[in-house]
Amino acid sequence: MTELSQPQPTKPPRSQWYDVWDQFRQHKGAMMGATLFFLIVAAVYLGPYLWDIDPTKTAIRERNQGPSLAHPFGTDQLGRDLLARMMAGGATSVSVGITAMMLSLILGSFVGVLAGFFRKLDGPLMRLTDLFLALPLLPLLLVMMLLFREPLNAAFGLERGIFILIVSAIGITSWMPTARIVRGDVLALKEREFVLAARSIGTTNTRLITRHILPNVLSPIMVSATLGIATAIITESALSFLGLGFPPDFPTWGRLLFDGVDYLQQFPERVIWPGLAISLTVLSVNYLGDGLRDALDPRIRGR
Amino acid sequence: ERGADGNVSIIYWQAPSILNPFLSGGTKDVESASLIIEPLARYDENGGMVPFLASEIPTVENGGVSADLTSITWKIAPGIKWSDGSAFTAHDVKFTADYCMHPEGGCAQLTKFEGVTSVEALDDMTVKVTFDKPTPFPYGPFVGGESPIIQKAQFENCMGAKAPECTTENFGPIGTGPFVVTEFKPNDVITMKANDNYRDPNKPAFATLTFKGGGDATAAGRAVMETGEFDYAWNLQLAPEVIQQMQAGGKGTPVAGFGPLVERIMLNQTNPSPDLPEGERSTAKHPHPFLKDPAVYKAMSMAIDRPLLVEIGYGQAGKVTCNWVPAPAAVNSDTFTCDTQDIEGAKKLLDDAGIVDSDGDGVREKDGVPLKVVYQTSTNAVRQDFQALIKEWWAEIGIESELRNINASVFFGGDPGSPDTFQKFYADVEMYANTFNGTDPQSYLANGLCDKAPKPESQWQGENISRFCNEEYDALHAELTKTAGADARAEIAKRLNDIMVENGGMIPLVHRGRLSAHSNTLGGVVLNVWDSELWNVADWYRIK
Amino acid sequence: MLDQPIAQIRKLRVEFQTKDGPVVGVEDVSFEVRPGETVCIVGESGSGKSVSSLSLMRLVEFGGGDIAGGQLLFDRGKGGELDLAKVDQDQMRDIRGNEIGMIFQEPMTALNPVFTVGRQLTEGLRVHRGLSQAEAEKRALELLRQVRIPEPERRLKQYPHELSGGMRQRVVIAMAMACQPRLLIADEPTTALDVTIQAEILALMDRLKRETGTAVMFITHDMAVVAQMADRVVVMFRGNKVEEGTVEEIFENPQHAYTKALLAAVPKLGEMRGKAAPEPMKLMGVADQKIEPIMGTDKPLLRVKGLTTRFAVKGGFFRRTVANVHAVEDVSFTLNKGQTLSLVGESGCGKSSAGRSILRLVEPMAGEINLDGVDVMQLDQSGLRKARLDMQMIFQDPFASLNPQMQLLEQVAEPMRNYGVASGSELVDRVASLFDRVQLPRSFMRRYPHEMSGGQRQRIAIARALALNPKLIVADEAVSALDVSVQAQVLNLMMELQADLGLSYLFISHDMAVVERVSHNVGVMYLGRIVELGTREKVFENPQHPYTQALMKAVPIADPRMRKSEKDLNFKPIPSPIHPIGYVPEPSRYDEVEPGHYVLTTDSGY
Amino acid sequence: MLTFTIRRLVLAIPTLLFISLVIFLLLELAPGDPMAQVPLTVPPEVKEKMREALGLGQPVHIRFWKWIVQFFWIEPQVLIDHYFGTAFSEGKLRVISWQTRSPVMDIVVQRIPQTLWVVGTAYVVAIIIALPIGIYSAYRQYSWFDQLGTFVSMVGFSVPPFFSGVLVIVIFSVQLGWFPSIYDTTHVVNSWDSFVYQLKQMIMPVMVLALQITAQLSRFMRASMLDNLNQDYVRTARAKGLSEYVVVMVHVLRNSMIPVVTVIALGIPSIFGGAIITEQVFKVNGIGQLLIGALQANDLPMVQTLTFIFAVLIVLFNLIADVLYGILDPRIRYD
Ligand SMILES: Nc1ncnc2c1ncn2[C@@H]1O[C@H](COP(=O)(O)OP(=O)(O)OP(=O)(O)O)[C@@H](O)[C@H]1O
Ligand SMILES: Nc1ncnc2c1ncn2[C@@H]1O[C@H](COP(=O)(O)OP(=O)(O)OP(=O)(O)O)[C@@H](O)[C@H]1O
Ligand SMILES: [Mg+2]
Ligand SMILES: [Mg+2]
Repeated sequence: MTELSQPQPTKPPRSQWYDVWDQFRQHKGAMMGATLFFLIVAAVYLGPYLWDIDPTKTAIRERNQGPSLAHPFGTDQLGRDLLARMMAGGATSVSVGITAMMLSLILGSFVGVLAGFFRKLDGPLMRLTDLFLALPLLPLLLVMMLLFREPLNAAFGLERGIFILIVSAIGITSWMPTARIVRGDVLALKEREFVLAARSIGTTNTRLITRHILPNVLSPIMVSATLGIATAIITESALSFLGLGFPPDFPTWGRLLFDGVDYLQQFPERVIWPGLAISLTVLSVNYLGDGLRDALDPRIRGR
Repeated sequence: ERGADGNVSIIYWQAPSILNPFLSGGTKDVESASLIIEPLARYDENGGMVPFLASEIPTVENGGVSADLTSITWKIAPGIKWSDGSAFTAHDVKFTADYCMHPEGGCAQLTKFEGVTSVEALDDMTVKVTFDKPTPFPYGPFVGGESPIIQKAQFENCMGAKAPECTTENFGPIGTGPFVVTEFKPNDVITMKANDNYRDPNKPAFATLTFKGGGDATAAGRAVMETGEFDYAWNLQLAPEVIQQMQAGGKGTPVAGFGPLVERIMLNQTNPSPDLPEGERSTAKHPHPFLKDPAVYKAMSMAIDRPLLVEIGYGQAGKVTCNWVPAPAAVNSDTFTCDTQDIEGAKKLLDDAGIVDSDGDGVREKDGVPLKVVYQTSTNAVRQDFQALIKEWWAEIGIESELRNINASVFFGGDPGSPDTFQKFYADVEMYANTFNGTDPQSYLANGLCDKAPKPESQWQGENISRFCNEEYDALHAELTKTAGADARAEIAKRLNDIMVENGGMIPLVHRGRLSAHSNTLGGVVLNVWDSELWNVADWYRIK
Repeated sequence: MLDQPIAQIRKLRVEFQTKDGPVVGVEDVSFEVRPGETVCIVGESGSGKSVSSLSLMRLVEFGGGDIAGGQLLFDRGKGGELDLAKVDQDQMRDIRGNEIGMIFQEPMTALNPVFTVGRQLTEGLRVHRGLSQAEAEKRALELLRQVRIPEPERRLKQYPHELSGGMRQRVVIAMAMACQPRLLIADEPTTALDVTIQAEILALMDRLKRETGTAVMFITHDMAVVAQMADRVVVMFRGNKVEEGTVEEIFENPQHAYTKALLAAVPKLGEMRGKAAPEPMKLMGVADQKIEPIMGTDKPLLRVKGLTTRFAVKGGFFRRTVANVHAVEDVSFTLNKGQTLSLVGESGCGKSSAGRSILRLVEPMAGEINLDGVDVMQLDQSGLRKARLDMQMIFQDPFASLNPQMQLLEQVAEPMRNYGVASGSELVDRVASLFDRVQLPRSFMRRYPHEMSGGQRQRIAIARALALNPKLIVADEAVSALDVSVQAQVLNLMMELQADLGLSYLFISHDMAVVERVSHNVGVMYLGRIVELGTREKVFENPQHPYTQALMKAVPIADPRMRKSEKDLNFKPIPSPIHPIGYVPEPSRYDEVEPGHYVLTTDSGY
Repeated sequence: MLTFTIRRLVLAIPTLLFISLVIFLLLELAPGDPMAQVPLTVPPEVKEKMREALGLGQPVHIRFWKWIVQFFWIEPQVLIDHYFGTAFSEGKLRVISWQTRSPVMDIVVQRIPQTLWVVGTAYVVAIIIALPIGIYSAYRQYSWFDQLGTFVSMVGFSVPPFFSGVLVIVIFSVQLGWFPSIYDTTHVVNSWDSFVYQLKQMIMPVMVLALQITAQLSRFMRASMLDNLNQDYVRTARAKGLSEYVVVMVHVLRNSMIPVVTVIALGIPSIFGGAIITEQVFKVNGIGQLLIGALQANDLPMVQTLTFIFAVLIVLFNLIADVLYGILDPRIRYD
């Protein structure tokens, strides 16, 4: 009769995250995206240790050069090394992307979880979300720039100050979709029996949120996270275009691209490098997000 | 022959928002309006005056200016008609003055009427302007693009507080110029057609005119020189390489002209230290700890490679200058030379003055105060490039600089509450450009007078940005205000310029010109920096 | 009609390509369906029933499956025999819906939510029969009449969500029957439905089969349904056919071990007749099983009086409460220590709400709840938290009631952590002994819920409920989602625990046979009220309330010789439990028909 | 549904008033100066006079109240006057722009056509392209078409328009000379040739914009299709013997369109809002350019009014999206 007994799962015990990773590995695009993204991140953060030319060092006699051995990416109109500037700019852009994304994610998840979990807060918080959605991004940014620039500069120094400002500007104006998604998911989760079960075994609200709700809304959060990085990088470059972003002497990819656009015809590489960097990052992050979405969706993972 | 050449199209990358120059000081507005309304006289490309609606330029010699220099009498040329067919009279001129001088009107060109006590129409063709004191240069009112004549019949009900409500009038003034407005889309585009009642029956050559605004200088330059979509593009502040590239497009030609615009570094004569209590920062109470030392500011100036700055930032549209007032040519002093960089000389100068690096950190100290400067300017790509270069040069001679750049609308915004305005000057040095209108520098030179320094009591208003204060200078300027005769005035002006530069009020960097481009098929363009660029649009024609 | 089979499945093998390599859905299955006969395919979940039927429709391909071997011979009548495994999809389209109709398991999702019933019904007709819109509508109406939907004209214009589950399933059946297929495949058509509706649907299918002579391939895992419907039975086990025969043969003389085990695990209504107390089931393959009745005690543990729970329906301009759902209405009962009280009734009658109200997981509006001397209704939040030490809950869906992101160890340890009962290695030890208790290997402690089968998960849920040594466990449909064999194991486990630990259960279920097996006392609920309450034998053997009687009649019995006929069934649609604000229902009054047997005399709405 | 709509509309009023206050205060706090663009040659005293003429001297709350009255009371009267030839608004002060000294609403009305033409067309083009791509990508998930579609849409998403815009200008205007690089807002379509010219000048901005919108919409469509393709009702439809075309294009599409349509509706305010960067690059002086210009010139009444109009549109289209959802999905009922 032994063959009639319940088949025991034969696979070795492994965590759900292993499964996610397993599924993720299957996704070619995602793997490529992840690899590329980590390469880019490594290049911009570790690159300066290998390529130690100061990105602000001008060398007037070597200006406007094309790619060469001494300057693989060429030099700009002041003879600054473009590779070094790309790395410095990338460090800013990627940091802006990641930090702004984190900020918007934290804000969005916080509001979303609270709104979804506590019925009383739902109305007010969702009104607040609507309000932010309806608030025009540009004036808001402008005002923030102008209002907080000085105090932040004073408190954190020039570069860190403007960095904080831009990051919070982007973060504060982009958390709303995350909040909505998270709220929707939390509302659905709240109706799931395991939440009721947890409550029946005396789990407090805080624990309920941290142990039961949050881990389960992680997948939409992760997906908006990856997309958030991409949008933040693009928003930063758009801000640079409108003259609201980092000042011209502070390289970011968006800034470099914008500065290079005028030279599109003579020195196309000046546009190509930052353009390529932005596109590749966004692309890689998007693919990463796509893969994550598939890997985190149990319906797809099951197949 | 009028209207024979079809359409001419002009692009300004700043779009005009109103066609009444009295309600907006913007160059775009003044110049677009100059196609329609005209002053009694204009400056020509050399800064000389030419009569437009007047029959001649009044001078002391021809009796147009009274001997005591307190009044000027203009004679209007006969036969001039408004575009609606009515006659142009002295009453219109007088009305214009009343309109601008109305206390509630917020007239942007009020300076033109400074010192005017009355404007009277002596008869239909004669108008007399009286000043409150002898005015050796009485050509403020009604001369140049900023001070055109508007029609009394049209604007009669738009005086004072009503001025902004007269949208139709402000958007379509009736004028005497070669064109009349057919449609005005604010901040976008103006379409015009030839004025049927223009005084010269053969002009303008173009039947219609399109004046497009908006975008950026690159696009404007491209549209004229590369794609040939437009005939004239204004003020192409672009990197020299870009201009070259565009010129290679073969459809248009850049032209440059030089007015008195100078990019300079202002040296704060007072102490901007944040340690000082608010209200005393950057005021005459505390002199600057080292910037007043001739060795320091001279060394700072010597360390700068001006030809390189010109090459990088302005190309064709810039010249090296050591002067505050480099134009018109008559007032351009030749006392100083500064077109070679001299780092070694600068170092020596400092060493000799005993300003040396005593603690080995690479920064020199004067009386224990390290030579660290905060160097601010408005946010603008060329200025940031300049900042980067100058910072390095100064670093070479042992002066450390901290760079700051501030959004232009705040920097020049004049908000007394903001710490970032160029007037408040909460920095050691700051860089920007300034100029003056017309050809007479008297009021511009007044910017060096002690009592014009911005201070808290005056809500930080005042044009003496560097808080320069020199008795000799003040006295000499007083003399200027009383001196008539062009040569004598020019002589004083040069000396004033020299005092300012010699005493470290500023470090002039680049004499900036204006670079515009016109299509190769557009004839008759004469670039004029003393007046509206479009001053002679009536003479433009199509090269066939 | 000759005895030429309509469909013959020969040596069917279906594979799925997954990332872990090919998975075999069906390994080797052969059987045939003859005209006018009903072949039931039974087997536990995952045994390949659905895959076989989908293969016949050539729909497996759309789910990623691949017919790797075998033949699917289909007799097209005049057109001769055709191997469906070989034809192309174009030709298949001609057959699908036209010659073979299919009814799916989930009536809730099988219909497209955005099209009207009429549109979905006529679609097939217009494709296969080339009918005009008007003709198709006429035929659709006829079909709806055939499946006995009330007010068929109106239904045509309604959307699926406006119909009840039963009605929707009728629409699906009508859809499958539209083109008078020669073969009808019904894949668990009644699993998702209530007993009463199930009975109706079964009767309906039976009648349609008789009237039209269609052959039916009926897939189910419910042996009682098989007994009710089948002419012949095919038993499947892990992708293989293990046995085939007529219903009587299978039920009375099963050959294969699996069939025997399956039949042993089915609780049959009436099995407990004459027994005083519930006792565990006799299971196949379990050695030294001790089967002893569980007596419990007479000391009351839980006393509920006048429990009323209402949910507000908000509406109008200011989102004020405009009406109430009277989910639980004046319910009173007493549960003794060590005993089981069952609440039965149809979906939506308020069973779960009653259970949750007792734990105050939903706030009751009125009533008294006394748990071992503690007045639960009066407790504040912290008191309530403490009181929950004594009362725990097991939920219906073992898939939903465990947090998918937490290890089992954590899940079972959580209640102890919450109350600080134990920590560190002591905690792990206690979890381990709980695993032993519910007969799960300790090695599972580090697993995640998705790595467990349904039965194992439900054991985890039980272990979690036991963690705090409660006195009362509310088991809300604790076994409804499980396969029969697993269900039997879990039931036995629960009873065993009751015998050992003296637990009391409030057992909530809609399955009469299961309830008969486990309860000491039974309450039958209808529209929020208990309509009949008494000891198990009194309620089951002498049902007094008309609703109880109807319910008893509807339950299919796992014995082919006790089939019910359509005329036995008599159901009225359930009235709405929503009443406008200010509606005051009558209090529940009971008539004690015999000692300990109460019947509601107030109007119950039935 | 009707009460739902009305309730939402009524609720929107305080929200919008609050938003307008927030915008006003924000702008008030911004340290810009409307006189910043006036050349340095104009002395401060004169600037001060000009400021006063703009009414900047008054306290904040009075200015806010004035704006409220002007916007909500006088502007509607102007509208009525315009359509019915009445004279309610005569002599009353409208919201006046500081830059142009003309009524803000007149300029807005003037700008709407070009914005609608360009941004609207781009939106329509994007929808027309994106939907089929999304549908086919989902239907053939992981096929080369899907991979290519994913790649292209992500590239489209990742290229900032100030780059792609200038690139197409350099290629198509400068090098090839096919299209004008500067949009002519005065162009009137009255003949075939002028229509062709209009097309020519629209092609590049529309292309650049549509690329971005397509990228996002097609991803949305694809996801929504994928969600629905695995649903049970699809299997039912197939079991009825319907052709694949009908199954996908009727059954699945109709369901998938529900979220997509609302997304499209939510995007409509951005059409009116213009595409700031693209408008800037191609000199389509539309609403977006108006806003950025007003911001740079610190023309507060203009910025205030424009941003408030956007807020109204966003709130309105949120509502429309919700209502649409209810209409498209018979399961949703709003009470
Ligand atoms: N799309 C699929 N991909 C992979 N494997 C599948 C797929 N569909 C079914 N299977 C596998 O095929 C086997 C048979 O599944 P099938 O759906 O036929 O079971 P069933 O008997 O109908 O069960 P239930 O009673 O739960 O409906 C199972 O092991 C299942 O895991
Ligand atoms: N949270 C709620 N809000 C509003 N109404 C509810 C809520 N929960 C349940 N109801 C309603 O209360 C009534 C009783 O529901 P309950 O879940 O108790 O029924 P049940 O007998 O457990 O049904 P099932 O067998 O389907 O689980 C139903 O009409 C249901 O729609
Ligand atoms: Mg199945
Ligand atoms: Mg229930």
